Amino acid sequence: MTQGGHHVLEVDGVTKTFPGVVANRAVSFDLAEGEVHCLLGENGAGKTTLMNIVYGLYRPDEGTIRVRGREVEFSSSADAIAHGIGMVHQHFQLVPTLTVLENVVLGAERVRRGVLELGPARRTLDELMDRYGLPVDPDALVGDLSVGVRQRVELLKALYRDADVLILDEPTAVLTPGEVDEFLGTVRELVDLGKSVVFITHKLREVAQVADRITVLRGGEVVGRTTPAETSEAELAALMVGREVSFAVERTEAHPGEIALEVVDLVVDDDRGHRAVDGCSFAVRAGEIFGIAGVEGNGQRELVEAIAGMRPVVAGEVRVAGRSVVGLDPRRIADLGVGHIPEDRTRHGLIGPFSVADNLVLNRYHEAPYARGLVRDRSAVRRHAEELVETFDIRTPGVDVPVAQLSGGNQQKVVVARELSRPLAVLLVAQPTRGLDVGSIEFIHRRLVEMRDRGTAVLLVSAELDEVLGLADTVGVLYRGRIVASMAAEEADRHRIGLLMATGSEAA
Amino acid sequence: MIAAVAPRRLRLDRQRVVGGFFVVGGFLLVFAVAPALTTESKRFLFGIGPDAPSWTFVPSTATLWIGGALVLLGAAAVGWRGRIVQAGLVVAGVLSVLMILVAALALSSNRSTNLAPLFVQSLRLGSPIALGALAGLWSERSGVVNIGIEGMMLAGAGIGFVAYALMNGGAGGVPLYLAVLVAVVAGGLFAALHAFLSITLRTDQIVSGVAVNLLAIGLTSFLRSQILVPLNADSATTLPELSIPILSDLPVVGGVFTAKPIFFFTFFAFAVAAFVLVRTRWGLRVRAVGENPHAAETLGIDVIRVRYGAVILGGCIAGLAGAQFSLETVGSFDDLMTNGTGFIALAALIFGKWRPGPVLAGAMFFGFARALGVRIQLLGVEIAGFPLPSQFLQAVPYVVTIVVLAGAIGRAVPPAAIGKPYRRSR
Amino acid sequence: SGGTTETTAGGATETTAGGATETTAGGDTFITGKFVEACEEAKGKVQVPEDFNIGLVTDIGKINDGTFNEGVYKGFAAAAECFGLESRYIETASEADYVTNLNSILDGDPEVVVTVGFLLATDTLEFAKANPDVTFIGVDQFHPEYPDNYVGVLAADDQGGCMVGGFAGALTESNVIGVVAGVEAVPPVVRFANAFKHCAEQVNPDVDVKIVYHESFTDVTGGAATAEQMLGEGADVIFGAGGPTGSSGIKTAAAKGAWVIGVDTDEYYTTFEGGAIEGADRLATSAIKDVGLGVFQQIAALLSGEFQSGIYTLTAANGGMDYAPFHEAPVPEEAAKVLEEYRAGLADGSISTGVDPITGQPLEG
Amino acid sequence: MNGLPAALRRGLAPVVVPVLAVLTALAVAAVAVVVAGSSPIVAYGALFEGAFGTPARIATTIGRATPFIGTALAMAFAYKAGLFNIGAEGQILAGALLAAWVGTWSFLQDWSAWLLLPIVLGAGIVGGFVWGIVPGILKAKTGAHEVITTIMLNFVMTLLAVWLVNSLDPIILRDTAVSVARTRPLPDAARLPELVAGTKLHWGIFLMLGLVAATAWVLDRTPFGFEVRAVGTNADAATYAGMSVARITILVMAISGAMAGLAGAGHVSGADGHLSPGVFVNVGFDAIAIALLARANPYGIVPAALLWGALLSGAPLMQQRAGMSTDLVRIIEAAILVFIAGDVMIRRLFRLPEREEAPV
Ligand SMILES: Nc1ncnc2c1ncn2[C@@H]1O[C@H](COP(=O)(O)OP(=O)(O)OP(=O)(O)O)[C@@H](O)[C@H]1O
Ligand SMILES: Nc1ncnc2c1ncn2[C@@H]1O[C@H](COP(=O)(O)OP(=O)(O)OP(=O)(O)O)[C@@H](O)[C@H]1O
Ligand SMILES: [Mg+2]
Ligand SMILES: [Mg+2]
Repeated sequence: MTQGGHHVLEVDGVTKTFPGVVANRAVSFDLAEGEVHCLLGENGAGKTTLMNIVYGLYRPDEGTIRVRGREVEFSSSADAIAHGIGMVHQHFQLVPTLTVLENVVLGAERVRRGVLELGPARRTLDELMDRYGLPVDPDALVGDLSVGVRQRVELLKALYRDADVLILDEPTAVLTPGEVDEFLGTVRELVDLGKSVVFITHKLREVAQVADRITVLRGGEVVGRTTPAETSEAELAALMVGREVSFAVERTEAHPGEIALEVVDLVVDDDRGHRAVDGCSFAVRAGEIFGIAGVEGNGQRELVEAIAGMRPVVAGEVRVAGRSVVGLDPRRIADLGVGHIPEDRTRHGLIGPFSVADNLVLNRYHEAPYARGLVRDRSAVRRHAEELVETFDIRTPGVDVPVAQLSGGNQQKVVVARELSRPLAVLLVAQPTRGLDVGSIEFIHRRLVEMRDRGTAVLLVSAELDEVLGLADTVGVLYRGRIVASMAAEEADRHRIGLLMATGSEAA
Repeated sequence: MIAAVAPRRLRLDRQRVVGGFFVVGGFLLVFAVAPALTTESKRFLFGIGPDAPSWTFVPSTATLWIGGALVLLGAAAVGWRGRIVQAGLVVAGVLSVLMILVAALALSSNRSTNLAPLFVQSLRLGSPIALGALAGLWSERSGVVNIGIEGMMLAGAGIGFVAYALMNGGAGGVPLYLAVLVAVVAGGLFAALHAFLSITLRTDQIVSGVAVNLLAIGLTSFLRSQILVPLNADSATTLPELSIPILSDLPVVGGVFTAKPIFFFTFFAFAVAAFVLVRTRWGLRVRAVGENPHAAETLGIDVIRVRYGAVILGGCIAGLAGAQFSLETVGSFDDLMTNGTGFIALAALIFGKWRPGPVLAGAMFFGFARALGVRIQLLGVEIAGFPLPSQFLQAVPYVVTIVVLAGAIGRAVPPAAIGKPYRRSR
Repeated sequence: SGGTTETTAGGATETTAGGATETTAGGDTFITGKFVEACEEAKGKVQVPEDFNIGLVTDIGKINDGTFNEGVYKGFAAAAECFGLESRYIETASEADYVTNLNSILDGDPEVVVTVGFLLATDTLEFAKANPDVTFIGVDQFHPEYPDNYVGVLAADDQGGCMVGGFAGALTESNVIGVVAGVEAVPPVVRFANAFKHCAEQVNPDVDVKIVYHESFTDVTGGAATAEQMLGEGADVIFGAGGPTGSSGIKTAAAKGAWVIGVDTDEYYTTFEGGAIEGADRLATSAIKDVGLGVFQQIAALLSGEFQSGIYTLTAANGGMDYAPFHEAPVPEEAAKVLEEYRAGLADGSISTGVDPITGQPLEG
Repeated sequence: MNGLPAALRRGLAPVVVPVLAVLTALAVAAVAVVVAGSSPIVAYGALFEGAFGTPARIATTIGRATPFIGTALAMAFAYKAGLFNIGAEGQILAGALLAAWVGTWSFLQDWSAWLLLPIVLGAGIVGGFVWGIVPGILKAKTGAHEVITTIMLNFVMTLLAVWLVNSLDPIILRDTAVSVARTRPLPDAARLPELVAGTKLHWGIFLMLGLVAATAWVLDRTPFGFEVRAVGTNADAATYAGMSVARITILVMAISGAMAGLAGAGHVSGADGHLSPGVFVNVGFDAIAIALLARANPYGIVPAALLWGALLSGAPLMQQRAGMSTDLVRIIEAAILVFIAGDVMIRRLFRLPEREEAPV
């Protein structure tokens, strides 16, 4: 391991196209031994694609890859693993029904005549957990673990395979600020122990903390190579999006009115029957944005779904304008003026093969003017769609194309347009900008503030703490299914909220 | 903490419904059925001969007891929850089965009936169902729906027998075992077609299964008329019966241990499957690709190969199940001779929630339901002077399936990736 | 015409291009067993007109399904061979196709159409009325009245069942007898089973006859398991009356040492492969019903001008219902005597089968 | 094909691909014909002539296809909602049984056709509806998988029908005037008129075509159809949008059953005038194959059902002429299904453009 100064990984002129998109165009990139190289870029810039190529999941259309100076051609990730490359994927690649140990050994099993030898594997795993400070219960089912712990499992998987090139694709996206610091510490430690790390993120703060070198991608091309010392956050941001970016959301002071949404001692179970929301209480006033901060997996999804009527309420009360909505179905709740931008747009918010126009009336297809008696008025639906495409600047070839053909940001705009195009008393918004680029984020943020200003009570749930802090008038912290603290936005600072998110209390 | 949450209203969950069912049934037994049954004593035998163990009872009295027990156990399930209550429901289920036997004997002119063969034959009838279900288990745990089990079984039965007839005209010996091997391969080939269509071409897996079924029906009857009929292959020597020493001499259960090889193999195959699934590399990979193929791919696992392997292994097992019809049981092949066993196997698979132990139990339960229907016919049960129509008794396994599927089993969660064509990232 | 069969002088059958009749391989002949004699006898009397051709429509199933259709087909094919007739057949796949198949068979301008099975009864009747020039032979088809060109060939299955039933009553020592029966919805099965039971009880009042019907004629695992349950209840004689289901039952029971009785054909040659199969010595006899012979005789009668419309029943009296030889089975003399007594009694009408000859339901009293 | 503009080729593909699949299937099955020692030309010629050779034969083919249209439509409609209704066989029988029974109620016998026909057909709808709603309710309320419950209900209905029609003690539905086990004949006023005398082609074909058009219209043009498709494509999004997946599941299964039931009643009233319990054997599986062949498109079902009807009604002549039994038809059917299902093969073989994902 003494190739000092040598590049452990070199990517040279890689191009990769998908139908309709050039994800990588003549990208060159290298990783020196013992460094952390940050790969930066906005959504869709091609970061993941590039790393998937390095990891053998995709085959490049053009270009070469060298590992420790030797040109390689991977036909599957097994080859990459064999060359000492490990990858922690942006979306966890874990099998929820298997145990931690099984997930870790999967694909790299030690066997005697085909029979698993889990004993030695367990010892190796224990050792790794000790060495890198990544404690996990090896026999727990992964499906039962919190997101932060799953992140650890992902890392352990790579380490178990003796990877000395580690690709970490947005590993911090789901962590609390405290966890992020800890994780970045772990990364430095890995480097000290001789590993080389590609670190993908859009969070500029992290870049400054860990990077030795930085490469910025935009639209599939390398637009900059630099080091933290030579640059600033603002410069990096401009490089990423190709223009100046304002980080703050412009907004005026809120004028809260009556309580529009009230949640009292709510109890809700998750899909597997475990308690997810456990005695949650809060109230949102008309004309304010109530932001819920919290680490993913603390009941956010169940909370929103229960309010929207998509999930049974085990106990407690939900009132909209003073009226209980417990036990009502989603349509009745929507009829009371509750809009809902769901967390997972492809699963809940849209029907992929249906047209843009149909998706824009997904919850009002049965009402006039979209239906007259027994018959749908498709021209009314189209007119409505054309209007919204115009006002919400949805980039689509037409209102009749399947919504699945739109880009992620534009799909999200379809959902937003649909929900915001009618008068609402309450708007439930979950992760509204996940996976979107800066331009779309700005647009959606502006729309949410507009709704607030028109007197809608907005409940905003987001894993992006910056988003919550930037938009909310009141911030609540959700921890293990209950609001452990709520405060006016002015009183909320990152450190305090981070502590609450991680521990549920301010006493560290 | 759970108890502290006062329910809004008494929720009619599954446990309460089932419990209520037992309460009502129990009362009916006590007040309506028991008085109508004979007070003449009857006897359950467990074996043939005078020294076979037996149980003598008076049907009306036995019914009173069973009915009372059902009321108590059912009421407990309505009022309380917890493990003991659930165990009580299982006991109630067993008592209901006992009640059916008591009533059947009471309504028959027979004084006694021998229950030992009832249980032995339940296993016999359950065995092909179990093998079929195991075929489905492998395929579906790897994420490929398999509605073509029936066709793969039929292919095994037909092609295996054709091979046997061609080799030495059905006179037993080594060719018989070779023919079983051919049946296994035939099942595997049909499974390979299913795999090719559904994995490689990413056809809807149900469509592909239907195609496999149709093809097996057409091809086997074609082969029969082209080959078996000209050969005059009516009947052949079947696989020999084996006795497991000592065990087969046991009272009551001894009968189970004298049987034919594929029957024995069924249990062995399940034990192996349970082991392989949990304890081997391949089993781990099958489980992984059935739940999250993409994750498996990122670890360098060839998802497509694992799925092919699992589907084809399943097909081989289905082929063996087919051989159980043609080469083990009867020594001939007739069109459509698997008679829908593959579909019942599918039900058993869902029944057992895709886990080897429960799947085996489920298959045997179907076997029991069929054997029970036969037993009731055997006893010549009459209700109010009318014999029970044979069609009713033949429907017993199907009705039982529906009731159990809807009532006792609950929502079975299949492997997460099942039915979804997998596209390798490229 | 493409696809017909002509008989050459030697009696061997050749198939012309696209041949319709699949004769058995290697120039096998259909004129075996009883047909040899029947053919000899008939040949002298008949005169075969030019272009005489005959057709057959099966019930659901094939001409070689090993049961009913096959039995009829053999007689039909033997007649074609014996008299040098052109023959064609159509195998029915679904009840929905009966009419189509009858239309298609008439397409070949046949002089005689044989239809198999009670399900075709009404359609055959209609076609007979509509086609007075064609003679229809309907196997197992009963009507109160027949047109002049239609004969229903019935089998007194009840007599066959009764014959071997009485025999079984004499054969049993445990006084428990099992009937592994086919599908209850098919009348011949019921006729066999119920008459079997009635006559067994006549011979042996203490006997308990257990009848179990099945969902299909090819439920071989079911048939075997049923037979074993019967043995477990003490049965020592098993009568298999239901195609492969029944055969599977008797094969299993015979291997376990019980007496077994076959049905339709002499199962010594089919199920027990002429003694090659374990338990062949336990096959006491089979209740033979020779529908094929009936069909042969009707065709012969037509050619010799002796045809009579109406009902022609295969009975013990005309040899259409009979029992098979014992072959290897050491049948007790006593029982053998009862069997012959019953055959003779049924033949001369002194013994009643105790069931309705059409529906097979037990007669009152 | 390669000369055509890409757009046209893509537009034609839905028609061209099935046609090519059928032709390829026939070519593959020709191997079996040769193996059996016969000539594919003679065999297929006879098959074609048997299906379409004379007006009466064409009528028979259409008549044979008539119940397939209803049952395949039932299957396809459920498929649109993401449900796999394997129960058409039980449902058609349930409908036929109820129609055959109601039609023979003595007090109805003198009623006019205007009243009686709707009653009999309505009875068929009710019968199928009931046999369809049961698995729907089970699925929606208990999660019991509809594939299993419908298969089981097929077995149960088959046995029930056999018992009801066969039973002599007691006599339930059996017509004792004939030796065949079947229900008593319907009065003339309860009969759908024949279209071509002596064939089984009757007015029911228009009923079925109407049903096809109605189904297509409902799916395409009504809020309910929108809901059905939404539930079938993305049940989570449908729930989110305020649709009740449980309600739609139940309703769709019931309507699906009713369609099959109507087909059954139509057959009883039009083709036979009575019910023989074995008449619909295999219809269920044929329906699945036909619906899949048509990619669950209601209009596509008509040609697919006609193809099936043609294969089955041409088979007898093929057997007469070429000695090929209906096994061959089954093999052809399976091959068609394989090539339709795996249409990637056909597209590669004939260099057609690849299909975009998600056929339904
Ligand atoms: N499998 C695929 N098929 C088609 N297009 C793809 C595929 N994967 C990625 N793309 C497209 O390629 C481009 C680059 O995507 P990539 O996932 O590499 O971006 P990224 O930089 O990782 O973005 P993010 O920050 O959102 O993770 C995007 O336009 C994306 O939609
Ligand atoms: N998995 C995929 N398969 C096929 N096409 C894809 C896939 N992912 C993305 N695309 C296509 O790639 C294009 C870009 O998609 P992507 O979601 O990355 O957009 P984007 O650049 O992030 O834009 P936006 O800012 O609107 O999210 C879209 O036209 C989309 O149709
Ligand atoms: Mg990415
Ligand atoms: Mg994007």
